[in-house]
Amino acid sequence: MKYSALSILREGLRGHKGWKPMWRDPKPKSHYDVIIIGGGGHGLATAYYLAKEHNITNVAVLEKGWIGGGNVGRNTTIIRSNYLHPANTHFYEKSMKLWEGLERDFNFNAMVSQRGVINLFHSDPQRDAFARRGNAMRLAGVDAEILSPEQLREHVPILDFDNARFPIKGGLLQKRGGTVRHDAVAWGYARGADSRGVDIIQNCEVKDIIVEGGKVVGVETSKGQIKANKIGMAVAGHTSQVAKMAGIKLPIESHVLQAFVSEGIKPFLDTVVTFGAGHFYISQSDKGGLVFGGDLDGYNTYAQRGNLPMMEHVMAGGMAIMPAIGRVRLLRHWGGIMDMSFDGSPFICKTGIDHLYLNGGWCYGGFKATPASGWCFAHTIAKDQPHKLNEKFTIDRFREGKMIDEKGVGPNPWIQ
Amino acid sequence: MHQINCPWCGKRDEAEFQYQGDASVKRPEPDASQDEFFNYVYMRDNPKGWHTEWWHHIGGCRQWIKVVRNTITHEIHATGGPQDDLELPKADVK
Amino acid sequence: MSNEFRTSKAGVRLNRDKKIAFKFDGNIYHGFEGDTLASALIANGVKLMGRSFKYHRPRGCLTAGSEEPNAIVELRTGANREPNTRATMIEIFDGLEAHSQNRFPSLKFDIQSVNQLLSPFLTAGFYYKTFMWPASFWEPVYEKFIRRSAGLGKAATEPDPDTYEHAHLHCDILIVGAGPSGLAAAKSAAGSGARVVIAEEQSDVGGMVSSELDQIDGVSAISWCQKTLAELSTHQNVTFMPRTVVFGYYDHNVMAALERVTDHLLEPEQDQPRQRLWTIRAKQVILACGSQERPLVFDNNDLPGVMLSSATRAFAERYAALPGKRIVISTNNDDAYCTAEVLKNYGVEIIAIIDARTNMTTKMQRLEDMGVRVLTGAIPQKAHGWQQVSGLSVQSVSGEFIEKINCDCVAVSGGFSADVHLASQTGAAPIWDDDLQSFVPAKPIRAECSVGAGHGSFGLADCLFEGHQAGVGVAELLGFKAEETKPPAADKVELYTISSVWRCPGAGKAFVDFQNDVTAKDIALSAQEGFISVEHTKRYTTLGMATDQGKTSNVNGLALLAAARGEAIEKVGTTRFRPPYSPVAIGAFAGRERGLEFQPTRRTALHECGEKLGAVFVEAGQWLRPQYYPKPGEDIMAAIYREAKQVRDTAGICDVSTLGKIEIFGADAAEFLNRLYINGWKMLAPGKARYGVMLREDGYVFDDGTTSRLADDHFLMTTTTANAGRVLAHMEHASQVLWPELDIHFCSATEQWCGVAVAGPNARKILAGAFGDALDISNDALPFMGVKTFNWLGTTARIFRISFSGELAFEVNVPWSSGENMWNAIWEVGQEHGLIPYGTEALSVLRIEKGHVAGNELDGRTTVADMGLGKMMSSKKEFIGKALSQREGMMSNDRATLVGLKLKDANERLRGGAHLFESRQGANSETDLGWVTSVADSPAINGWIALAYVKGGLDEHEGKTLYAVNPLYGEAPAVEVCSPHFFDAKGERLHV
Amino acid sequence: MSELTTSHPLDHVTSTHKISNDDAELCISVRKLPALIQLFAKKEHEAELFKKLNFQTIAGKGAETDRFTALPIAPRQWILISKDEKALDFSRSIAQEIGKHGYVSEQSDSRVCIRISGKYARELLSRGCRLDLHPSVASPGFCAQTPIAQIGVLLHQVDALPTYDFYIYSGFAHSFWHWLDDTAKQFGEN
Ligand SMILES: Cc1cc2nc3c(=O)[nH]c(=O)nc-3n(C[C@H](O)[C@H](O)[C@H](O)COP(=O)(O)OP(=O)(O)OC[C@H]3O[C@@H](n4cnc5c(N)ncnc54)[C@H](O)[C@@H]3O)c2cc1C
Ligand SMILES: NC(=O)c1ccc[n+]([C@@H]2O[C@H](COP(=O)([O-])OP(=O)(O)OC[C@H]3O[C@@H](n4cnc5c(N)ncnc54)[C@H](O)[C@@H]3O)[C@@H](O)[C@H]2O)c1
Ligand SMILES: Cc1cc2nc3c(=O)[nH]c(=O)nc-3n(C[C@H](O)[C@H](O)[C@H](O)COP(=O)(O)O)c2cc1C
Ligand SMILES: [Zn+2]
Repeated sequence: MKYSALSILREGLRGHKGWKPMWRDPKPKSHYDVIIIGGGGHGLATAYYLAKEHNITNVAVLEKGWIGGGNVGRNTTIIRSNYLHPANTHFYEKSMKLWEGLERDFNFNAMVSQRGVINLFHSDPQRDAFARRGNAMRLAGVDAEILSPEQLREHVPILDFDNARFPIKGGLLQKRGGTVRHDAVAWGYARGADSRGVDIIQNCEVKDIIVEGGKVVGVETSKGQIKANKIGMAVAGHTSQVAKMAGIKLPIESHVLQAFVSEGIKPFLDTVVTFGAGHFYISQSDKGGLVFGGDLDGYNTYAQRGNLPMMEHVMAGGMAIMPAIGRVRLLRHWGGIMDMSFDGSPFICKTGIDHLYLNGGWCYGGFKATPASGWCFAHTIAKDQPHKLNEKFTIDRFREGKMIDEKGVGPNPWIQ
Repeated sequence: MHQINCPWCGKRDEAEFQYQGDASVKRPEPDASQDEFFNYVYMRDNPKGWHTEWWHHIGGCRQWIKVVRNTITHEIHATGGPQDDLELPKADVK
Repeated sequence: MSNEFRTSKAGVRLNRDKKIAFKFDGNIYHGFEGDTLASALIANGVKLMGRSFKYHRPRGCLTAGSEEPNAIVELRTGANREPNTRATMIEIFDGLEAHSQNRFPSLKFDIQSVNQLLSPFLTAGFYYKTFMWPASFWEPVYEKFIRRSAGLGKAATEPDPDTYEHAHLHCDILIVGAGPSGLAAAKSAAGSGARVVIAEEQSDVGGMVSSELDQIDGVSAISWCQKTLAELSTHQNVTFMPRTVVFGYYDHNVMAALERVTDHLLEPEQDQPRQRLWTIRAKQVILACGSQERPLVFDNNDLPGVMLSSATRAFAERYAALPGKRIVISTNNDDAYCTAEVLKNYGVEIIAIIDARTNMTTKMQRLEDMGVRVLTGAIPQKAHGWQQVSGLSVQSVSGEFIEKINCDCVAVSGGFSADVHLASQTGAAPIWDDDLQSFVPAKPIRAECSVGAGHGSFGLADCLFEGHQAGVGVAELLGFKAEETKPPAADKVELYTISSVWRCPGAGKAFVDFQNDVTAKDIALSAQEGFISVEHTKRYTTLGMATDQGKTSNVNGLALLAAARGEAIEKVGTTRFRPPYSPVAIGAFAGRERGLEFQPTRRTALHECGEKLGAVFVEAGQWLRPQYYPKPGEDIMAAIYREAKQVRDTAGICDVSTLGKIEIFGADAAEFLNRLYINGWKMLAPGKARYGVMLREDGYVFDDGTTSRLADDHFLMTTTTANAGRVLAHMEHASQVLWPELDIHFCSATEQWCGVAVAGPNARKILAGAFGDALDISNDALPFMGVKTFNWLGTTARIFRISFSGELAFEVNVPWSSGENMWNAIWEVGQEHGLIPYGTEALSVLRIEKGHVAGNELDGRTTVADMGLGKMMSSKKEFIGKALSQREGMMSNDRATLVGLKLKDANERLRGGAHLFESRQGANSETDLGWVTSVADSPAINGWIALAYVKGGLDEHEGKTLYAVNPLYGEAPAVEVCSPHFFDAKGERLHV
Repeated sequence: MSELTTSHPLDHVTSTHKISNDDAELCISVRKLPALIQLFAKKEHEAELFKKLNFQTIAGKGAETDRFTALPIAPRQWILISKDEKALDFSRSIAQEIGKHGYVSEQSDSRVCIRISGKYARELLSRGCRLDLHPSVASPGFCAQTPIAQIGVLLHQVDALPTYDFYIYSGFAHSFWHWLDDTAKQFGEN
């Protein structure tokens, strides 16, 4: 059912009796052309682009719980393409372009809000490092600006310029960066995929991957065996677990990242601010909650909850740059399981097992990647070879010494 | 918040420690192949369940502590010094 | 309107001797000490206290506690303004000012309440289906509109002026809640000697007990509670924490609690924090959190004056505030009869009790005998009134209209939900109890247990018994022996029966989640649209996502979802419980770590010396270092230029105390260094220093510095300021984990020593003068890279002939306490020799002129070869990082390597972060050759120079012109590629 | 300059910080240390070293001799605070006495010592110290390293009043003092 001003008017007047489910609740077939494991943003986007771009519609998305219940439904919703390494810059810029046309593409309003993303810096060397990044962006055709302290003051008056332990010396701004309503991304892709014939199967946990003669042929699930010609894994925090089912070991660790939301307040902050030196970033949701976060708790875990030390640290970071938030109350905090790769960059690649494909290693940056990740992964699966945009996101890059390390902290996933 | 029993200092808050990753991998002999070093530095089981790992007690005695901890429940089964061989609990909880 | 609704009876929390004046929306009211804002307003006859989020519907109090969804206000003003503060939790004080929120221009006349007219279209999820056309409207029009309607209250925009602090607590038993259950537990555990803490969110004990009706051990229940508290306070091992909410259950039985230390005062008492965040490590936890009453879901159930039955009673008993004078009570369980009895005692007219149950219970009978009209099998149909309730239409359970009753208050009870919040935060999903019509805690998976109403035991007798047993049991579990005491006894045992009606039939707006305006219809619609998981329903409708987190609404919502799905409630389950139990101010989490105290500051021994000379300080990690020493009227660039120049002309002194220093001992110390550094250490003679580079295990450069051999088995390592801690940890790993067999011992010596660098042609003269006969530092006695230990005025001092600046230079270390003394000694002599102090900026200029790498060049992605130091790497020995440094991608020829750059046109500007290209045209990611890392306005070279990494390095580009393209600044100056050793490449100045 | 004038990281603060008029309630003071060293025992030489220096410790408990206070900080590592021997003499003579059994790092200036004592000391410390200092857990002699206000301290309980000595790296002394001063105000005027 198409959403339009008219359909809303019509339904409003007849008590909304006519709205149909956004996606069906089908029983799994015994065989599909493609199975995508994981009904998060990436899995659903992959199914959507398989159908839309490659006309492959005999597709199932298998989700162990409810779609969107993983990281896509619990992230801090920031989108940006302000990366340093060209491999990342081009990929994330593709994503940004897709975001920009998304709502009309899938007829669902995900509230893409290009309110700008600012990274603060506090010293000359930091400014130079950000300038290097900003210039890399500009040279890749991406927008970036450097803000002086005066410009920043005008842009974000709520910052504390005068009493900060690490005085603010300016910021790198990407105006086209911003936020997107996270749940809507999952729902929009699901609805779009479903309407093109994709089966979205919830409460269907993949328990094993069946490989015969070096080629993947199907999966065992909580709803029985399902065969497929090709299988893509897009399970984020559970990447190691699912890959292990096919005997694959990866340079990935699972870690928890916490997120926080305050009580709703009237408009307070109309951009995204990242305070890297204090491990804090913040934006305001359309409901009015301040949505913020910081670093990983820093220990391997599959529990979607974190602990007090990081909470205190994150909020101290917030108070350090925005002391006006002191009396705003924390409403809720939660965690999500990050598939931390050993260089902070993702995998979208073939696996060494024929027709089994890997999408993972997203760390805490995979939400913004959702459209491009789905788009590239669909391409990789459909063509059995990567697109130029994702050709560097291989597993072998580590063996070859071609890491794509944005932070430069080396093989320590808990600080990547 | 994890309470980690440092063999030297006793039970301490997680906040006193710096996590240092998987302790089940062993550094290869110096003359080992690049591949062995590659596995040591990059390849991880990343288990769901019991995990042997390093916690460096930087806020206390500065010893590297080995900890057997569950990555689902965060329960700690055992802690020991760097040279201790800690066993995983028999029945792996799921 | 003064206290018209105040009864002269009761009010256990009031101090009637102390009258308090306060302001709400600019009007002045009076209340008593002990009142909450809500109770005081109610006593003044004020019912309208807020507006809802989406439809801006008028709202009054629904509850009397922290679960309040409606009566939330902006408390205080200016920098102290606290949005979304629950009127039911604010203890009034003289001078209190509060404002209603989410309304314009006033609470009574709110323009946005027209949203209600649009409500047929503003259903759950309408955002997602709309605002898409035309595309060009999204950002400038729709998005702006959506974002403007965000939120309820306005936050302050100035820094929070109050103080917060953290505190730590350890106990054997933490009891959460000081209602009868918690107090009974505390009482029985107290005698055992266990360390007991009892935390209560409210200002006082008692929870839900009624002072009017319940009796415990022969006295009124509330006096028993007060008496018990008094008794407990005589025990050294018991701590009672009022106004303290335990809000989070974290791993390993660590609980977080917030104490509202001075929120009930106009201003914090001197030097008291506003709030204190407690981290409580409890061996065992007893959860005695009580229960929450649920509203009934019927049309217009959100009108001010419709209030939970237990809340009407609480307002009356605790605060002597009467929510109405003519009340209708609507219930489906027995508890509301207690309300009826209490209110009746205070002279409230109980017009009728309408009860969904069809069978007469003894309680009903009792009330009927007292002359109250009881209608069984009846439920509300619709509340009437404008901005406050004036009547209630009643229908039969099957939906036939019965009658309309006029009233000024409707007390509703849809039954009780055990407060399973904290128990469920542990991850143990609560279980549906069909008899109770409530979720109850699952079997504990932590060292905790639930008692009383929070455990699903709704009778007072059971609460007391369970509390008592838990106190004894838990103490014994911990090895304490509790005294033998009888459990406190209630005067009567009561059964709880309930018959739920989840949606009282009606076609209008029946609210489930009041604050977020989620109606019964929204829930049905979301199920219809395929959002059948309860978590989907929550996210699509926003049920339970407001500031009250659905405390009063979730169970009703689940039940409606279950009905829509045609399934039992237990199949639907709850959404996930997350901390905090009640919202907590962000400032409290930060504690004292804010402003300049965000992180500790490290100062060197020479901090005051720098200050005296007018240094401008800069952060270097946690350290503060002099950045430059401006002369009057001099700007930063000029100061740096002057300092750098004068060092090369005469001499300069620089505080280098922040460099990491690690003292290493042991027979295997040299072997250890051999394994840490890429170069060899075994042949280094005592009395000599050497530059070393360390790699990470992945083969990239980790840190560099000079290390000196002081004796065969004694070294002093220096690290960069930034990496001192990481290098120490790295060495601890190597010695404790990798090679425990080596005989090595080391510790940080950073703060033991104060260090200065004295550099420049006059350096030797100055130091010779300063240290006099104590020291021979002639080139023969102390050649380049030589080290000497000497005695200076009775202390040990060390001098190192090393140089970062490329000048004749020495670093001198003396113990911290002699630092100022040393500085002064050198300064005094230096005056005749043109000595100036220089800061980190000039230091940087000097090292760039010499091509020495520093932080900007070592960004964690650099190989030794990239830095041009490939030859240093020993092939004869093994060291950390060697194996992986040989990977293909790290050895390849197209890596960017270190070069120098000279700006060609002095009128242009060269900046760090520019990228390098062969041509100004066609600059893009593909043609990118590298980037500029550090720049300097060099006095020695007389122009701008830079270090940079360029693909192909010097081999390909030396002497060529490149362009430093900097789109951020709109610049692209031409630069000439040269050796990074700009100045004195042969190092002649070092060896004089 | 022929005369040694020394400075101390906390020179700028008053040497005693009385929170109340009654020392028994809360008293904070800076203790100037005669000498402090870090002592290492070689593996398997611990017993010899104990014998040579005539002391013995177990983890978490300091030892007192006539000559020094010994605080164990890690396996085979101690901080020794001399009672009156001065810096150089103390480290030299201890090094000589232990011979080949261990090593000595002279650290007299690396740390400052702040003494906190009185009835409110525990409560004051609870505002930053994560450890349980209740008398049933920590008695005189108790020693531990732990961060307070993000600053690593070595803590030693001196007596049951209680009195505690805190050893803090000199660079942090200023910040630590600042935190202490701020936090202590709630316990009364100074
Ligand atoms: C707190 C937090 C903040 C973040 N902030 C941002 C941000 O601001 N910007 C940004 O770009 N990124 C952010 N991220 C990262 C981003 O959310 C993730 O990288 C991204 O969502 C991951 O891709 P996904 O959506 O496909 O993952 P998910 O939504 O996690 O999808 C994976 C799905 O696989 C399912 N699954 C797992 N195992 C199986 C199995 N065996 N069988 C079937 N199904 C299975 C899971 O149930 C899950 O639904 C954040 C993440 C978190 C947790
Ligand atoms: N008859 C009925 O229908 C019915 C139903 C439910 C309860 N009750 C009555 O309620 C009472 C139950 O006694 P109880 O002691 O179990 O509960 P209670 O509700 O009397 O007391 C619970 C206390 O815990 C506090 N609390 C809750 N969560 C907290 C937290 N996180 N941190 C700090 N404090 C917190 C509350 O403020 C409250 O004071 C009995 O009198 C019982 O008869 C009656
Ligand atoms: C951007 C964003 C905004 C949120 N806003 C709210 C909110 O206003 N109220 C709320 O209760 N939860 C809010 N949440 C948190 C969710 O309720 C939920 O905790 C989160 O999605 C994780 O799911 P879980 O807690 O069920 O594991 C928000 C989450 C995100 C990602
Ligand atoms: Zn320890």
